[in-house]
Amino acid sequence: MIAPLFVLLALLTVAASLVVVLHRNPVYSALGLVTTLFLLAVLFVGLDAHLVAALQIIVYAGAIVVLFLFVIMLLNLQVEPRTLAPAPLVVTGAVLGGALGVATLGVLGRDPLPLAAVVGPGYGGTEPLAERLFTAYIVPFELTSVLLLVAIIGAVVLGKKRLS
Amino acid sequence: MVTPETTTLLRWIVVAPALGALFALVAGRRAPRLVAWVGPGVLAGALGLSIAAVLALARQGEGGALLDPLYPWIEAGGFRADATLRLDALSAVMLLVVTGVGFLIHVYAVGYMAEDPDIARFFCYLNLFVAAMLILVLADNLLLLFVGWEGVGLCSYLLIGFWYTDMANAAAGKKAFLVNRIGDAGFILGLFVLAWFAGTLDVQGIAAQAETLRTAQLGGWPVPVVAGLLLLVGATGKSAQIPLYVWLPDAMAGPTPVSALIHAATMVTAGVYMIARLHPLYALAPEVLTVVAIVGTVTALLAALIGTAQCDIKRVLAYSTVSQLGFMFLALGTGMPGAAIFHVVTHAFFKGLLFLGAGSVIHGLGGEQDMRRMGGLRRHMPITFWTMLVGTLAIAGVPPLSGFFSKDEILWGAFTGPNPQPLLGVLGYVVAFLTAFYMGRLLLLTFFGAPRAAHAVAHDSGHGHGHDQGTPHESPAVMTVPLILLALASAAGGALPVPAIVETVTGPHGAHAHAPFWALVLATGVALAGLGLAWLCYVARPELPERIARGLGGLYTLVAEKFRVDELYDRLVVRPVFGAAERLATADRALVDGAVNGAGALVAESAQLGRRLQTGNVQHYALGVLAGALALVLWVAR
Amino acid sequence: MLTLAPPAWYLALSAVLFAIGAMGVLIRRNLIVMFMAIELMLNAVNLAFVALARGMGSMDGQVIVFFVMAVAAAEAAVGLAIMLQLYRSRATINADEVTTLRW
Amino acid sequence: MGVEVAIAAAKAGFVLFLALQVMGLGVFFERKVSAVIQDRIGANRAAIFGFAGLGLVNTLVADPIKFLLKEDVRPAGADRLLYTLAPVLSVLPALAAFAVMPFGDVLELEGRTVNLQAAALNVGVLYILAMASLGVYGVVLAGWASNNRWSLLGGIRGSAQMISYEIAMGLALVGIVLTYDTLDLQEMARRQGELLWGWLPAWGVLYQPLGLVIFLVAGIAESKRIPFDLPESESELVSGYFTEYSGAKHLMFMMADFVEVVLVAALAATFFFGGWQVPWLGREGFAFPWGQQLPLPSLAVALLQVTAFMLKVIVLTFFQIVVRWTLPRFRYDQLMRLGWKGLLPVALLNVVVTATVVLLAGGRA
Repeated sequence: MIAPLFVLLALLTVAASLVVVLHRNPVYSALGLVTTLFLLAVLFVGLDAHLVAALQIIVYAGAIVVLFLFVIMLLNLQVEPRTLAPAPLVVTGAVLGGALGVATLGVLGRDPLPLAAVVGPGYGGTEPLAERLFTAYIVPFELTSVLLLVAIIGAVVLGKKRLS
Repeated sequence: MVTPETTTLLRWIVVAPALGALFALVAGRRAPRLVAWVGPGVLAGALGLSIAAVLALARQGEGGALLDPLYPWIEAGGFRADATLRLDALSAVMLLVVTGVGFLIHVYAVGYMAEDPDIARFFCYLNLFVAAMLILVLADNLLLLFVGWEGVGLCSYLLIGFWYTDMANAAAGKKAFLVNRIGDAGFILGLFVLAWFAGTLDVQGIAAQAETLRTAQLGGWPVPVVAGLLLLVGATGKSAQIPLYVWLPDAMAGPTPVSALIHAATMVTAGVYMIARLHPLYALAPEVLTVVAIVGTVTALLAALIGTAQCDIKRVLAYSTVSQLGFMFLALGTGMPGAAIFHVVTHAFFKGLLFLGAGSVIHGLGGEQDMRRMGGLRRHMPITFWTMLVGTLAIAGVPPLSGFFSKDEILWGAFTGPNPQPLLGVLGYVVAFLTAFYMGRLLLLTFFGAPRAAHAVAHDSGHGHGHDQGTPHESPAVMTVPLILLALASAAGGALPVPAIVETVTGPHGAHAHAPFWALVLATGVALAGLGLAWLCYVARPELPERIARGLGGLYTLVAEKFRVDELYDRLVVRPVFGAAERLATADRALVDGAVNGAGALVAESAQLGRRLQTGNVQHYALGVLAGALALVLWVAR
Repeated sequence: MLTLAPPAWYLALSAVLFAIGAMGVLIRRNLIVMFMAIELMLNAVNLAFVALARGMGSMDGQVIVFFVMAVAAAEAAVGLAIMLQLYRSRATINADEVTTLRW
Repeated sequence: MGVEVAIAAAKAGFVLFLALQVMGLGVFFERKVSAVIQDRIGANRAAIFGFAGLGLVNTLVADPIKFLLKEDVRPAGADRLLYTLAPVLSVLPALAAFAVMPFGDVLELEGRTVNLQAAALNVGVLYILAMASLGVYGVVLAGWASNNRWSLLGGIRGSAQMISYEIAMGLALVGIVLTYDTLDLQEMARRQGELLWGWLPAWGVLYQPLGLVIFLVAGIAESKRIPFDLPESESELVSGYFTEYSGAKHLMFMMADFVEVVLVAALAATFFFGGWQVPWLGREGFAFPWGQQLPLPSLAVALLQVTAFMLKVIVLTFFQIVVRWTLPRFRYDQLMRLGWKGLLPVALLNVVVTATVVLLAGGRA
């Protein structure tokens, strides 16, 4: 039993992601990306992942894609005269990409997936996620902070007007 | 045997000078004057701690020891070496000499180096040296001893080349380091042999394994012989014996306090100390002891001969040091470590004194070192003269000064010791005569006769002594007070019961029976004869040396040119090594480099094919990634 | 509650999105758009993680998503800075015009 | 079912009504307060029947009508779709944020217990932040779609500014979240009804004074008003990102502007001033610390709470307008420095100190 809502959301998501990939104007690509991310957040809510949904919007839509837009506007990119890569690459890429999708779908169809019909109260909230994050995943968590620090430094250095 | 007492006192004796070195390293550039206080200050601290430790040791009675276990150092299989400091009667004697004489020389150095801009660096090295020397002396096992051994070698290198802007000084430092390396190689091999057969490098442990070692064989040779000879190689390097003595005379390039402290009083006695400490091992191999005695005697004779024909005041003292070290080896070789250490102590007093006196003379003359341009300094530098006179009489062996007792102990021991060598004993008397002669020559040329120095003083040829004055002048109190104190020690040091103390540790007991009266008279006579000959040659009939030299002809030249040992080594060792290295280098370029370059070229050539895959377009790479991902999915789907 | 669909359908959507992202990386010239396609792929993976986490009743998948977001943020910051510099020095951000890094 | 839908719709409608009314009041304040500050009468021709106070009504009604009747000009070369979408994207997230705003405790009516909050969300604080972060799109897209370089510059400035201050705002909220141990706004408002030492309501401002300052500064910066109105500073960029807008679209930008002011006021009230709390008023009525009881029916309690909430929001809106007419505009570098080198470190410090205190005070570890 698949709710029609899911079908609608899925179709919208695919459409938005196609905008990302195919639109000639980078700004529209970015907007397509935001839409995709927003719809994914809605799907996350459907999967009881409230916190991740909120973070998805705050981090992805609110920061990362804004950065994309910011850079696109800073470089003043317009509609591109030549959007696509050379034809052979496009054909190979499309064929291989499509094949990947089909193959993955085929693999998915083979094995029954786990399905916990009922999850405990509070699932997807802040507390259980934080509990995993600060116990089992504490080392990756700390390493992530290092990664972010390095990224900040790298971005600051690269963002300077002149690289010497 | 008294059970060793555990303490934490000993580590601070080592730490104090190390902290001084650290301070000089960190703060020296900014506060050089403070360093001049801290440098000797930490030595005073170490001396005080040493006295406290020795008093604690004395309370234990005969055969006692203090142990300071720092931490377990190496534990590999059955082998174990701990960083443990140990104080027993033998190391106590050395400890007091190192800290006591070291302290006086540090004080002296404050005056001597006062105007050197690099005084902080100097005290850093000097303190570091003392720390390393204390590790060497206090080490409980040979491996830790080796740490100190290498440490003092490093500091010696640094200090010989202290005025490194002069290429000759730097070369002298390098020579000292390289020659010592040869000895160290022997030492390490000796350690390997001992570790293999005794299973321990602990000094007490080795003594306890004596029975096992006695029967052990290595390549058909008894292990004690092999180990003893290898360790002897190390000792000849550090203590400047044939064939590795050549570095010591050159080491006089360093500042005079360095010569006094390192190259006369302490470091060069490390070899003597080491052999004395391992006397239980050497006692197992009398043949090695004989070798030790022969090496010592020949060195003593050779160095004394060279010493008679040198003109540089410090060089004479350097050869004298080599010669006296030969005496100590003779004592070791005749099975009398007590006598050897006794001579180490008295030698530290009078040779330290003589070097500091020579430094005072050099200082007073604005850097002049050539005795031919000295003379008549008696009136200008009375304190230096009188103290050096004491030192000269002491080294010559005139009773009742200290040298007389220690030298007598050795000479008589050569005939009556546990491993008697009468022939070498006779040679020893010859050396004693020569010693008296060249020391007398040094004293007379420097302080008597007409001043030949006036013209030499005006221009300063020295090492940054900026204050050249018209006339020679006495040194400041900071330099003369250590001289006086050392002179007192040189005069009275003979009364110390060092042999008896040392033999409680090393054995054999009772080997230091005093010589009969006629032997004492003979020794005194030899010393006085030497001095008298010097008086005859350099005061009464100054033209005599010229005639003798001319009469001897080539022989004299040979002696003056130090038997051309350096040239011999150059011909026998250095050049063949260089030649072989040249040939090997050619082979290296052709074969090894050729193989490496060939492999590289091969890879580069074959890479020409593969590099077409690298287009620089990131999308082509992404295509590869995608293809790989697809392959993976298909493999899973299989 | 899982009111919308079983996890398998989410996974299918995830696979489709991933394939679209992968195609986007290959068929576009513009590096920034390629970058966005990469973000799309990351998000497709995130969806799979969340769906599987829900299916297994475990929070671990969501924790991974958290890390993916952090990495994506770092990647975006550095990557966009690189593109700014690239545009400053080359006046282009087309993938086929930036091919000096070879041989 | 029908009743519940009706209740939900009523709550949503009420929240929107509340937001828009206070917004209108804000427009009036903007006119009158600025006049008072600048020592003039202000809007004196808008009197109705000679009574200047009725200018309020006049303004509320006349302004929208004026905007709606104006010609809607679209500049040549503008992006048709995005030019239209931008004002909507600007006002929508701000209004959507009100969905989780609690405006009262519970209303017991004919056996039903109605939670006075349009949407009860257990991650309400994050929802607020998410909506705030979406607000930036309106600015960026308006700037880009106008095909005007001043607009573009305004859009770029706006995006950088909003991202920068969002961080400080989020961190300020972390402090308050740590204090009350919840992300649910209704729960947070309830916690603030507890009494310290038996008489002092435990409002957020008592625990987090620094957080309040940071939140207000960052909030004003988020709503792009003076002294942080760099994206639309008329002396440099004409009108910044909405230079090209006119008519109804311009009205939407104006609305977004004031709705954001009200939103910041409502959030500040909820986080730091007890939300709908009236001191010593519980569900059963007043319980004064000196022991007196004054029972009230649920409806009266709810009305009192809603009124208190509105009063707090109005006061805080008023405060923001006073700030807007008092301070001069920052330079752009000063703005960035304040955000990154001023607010951010202080906010981080606030978080660390708060976390330490909460831990030491035996909060849940």
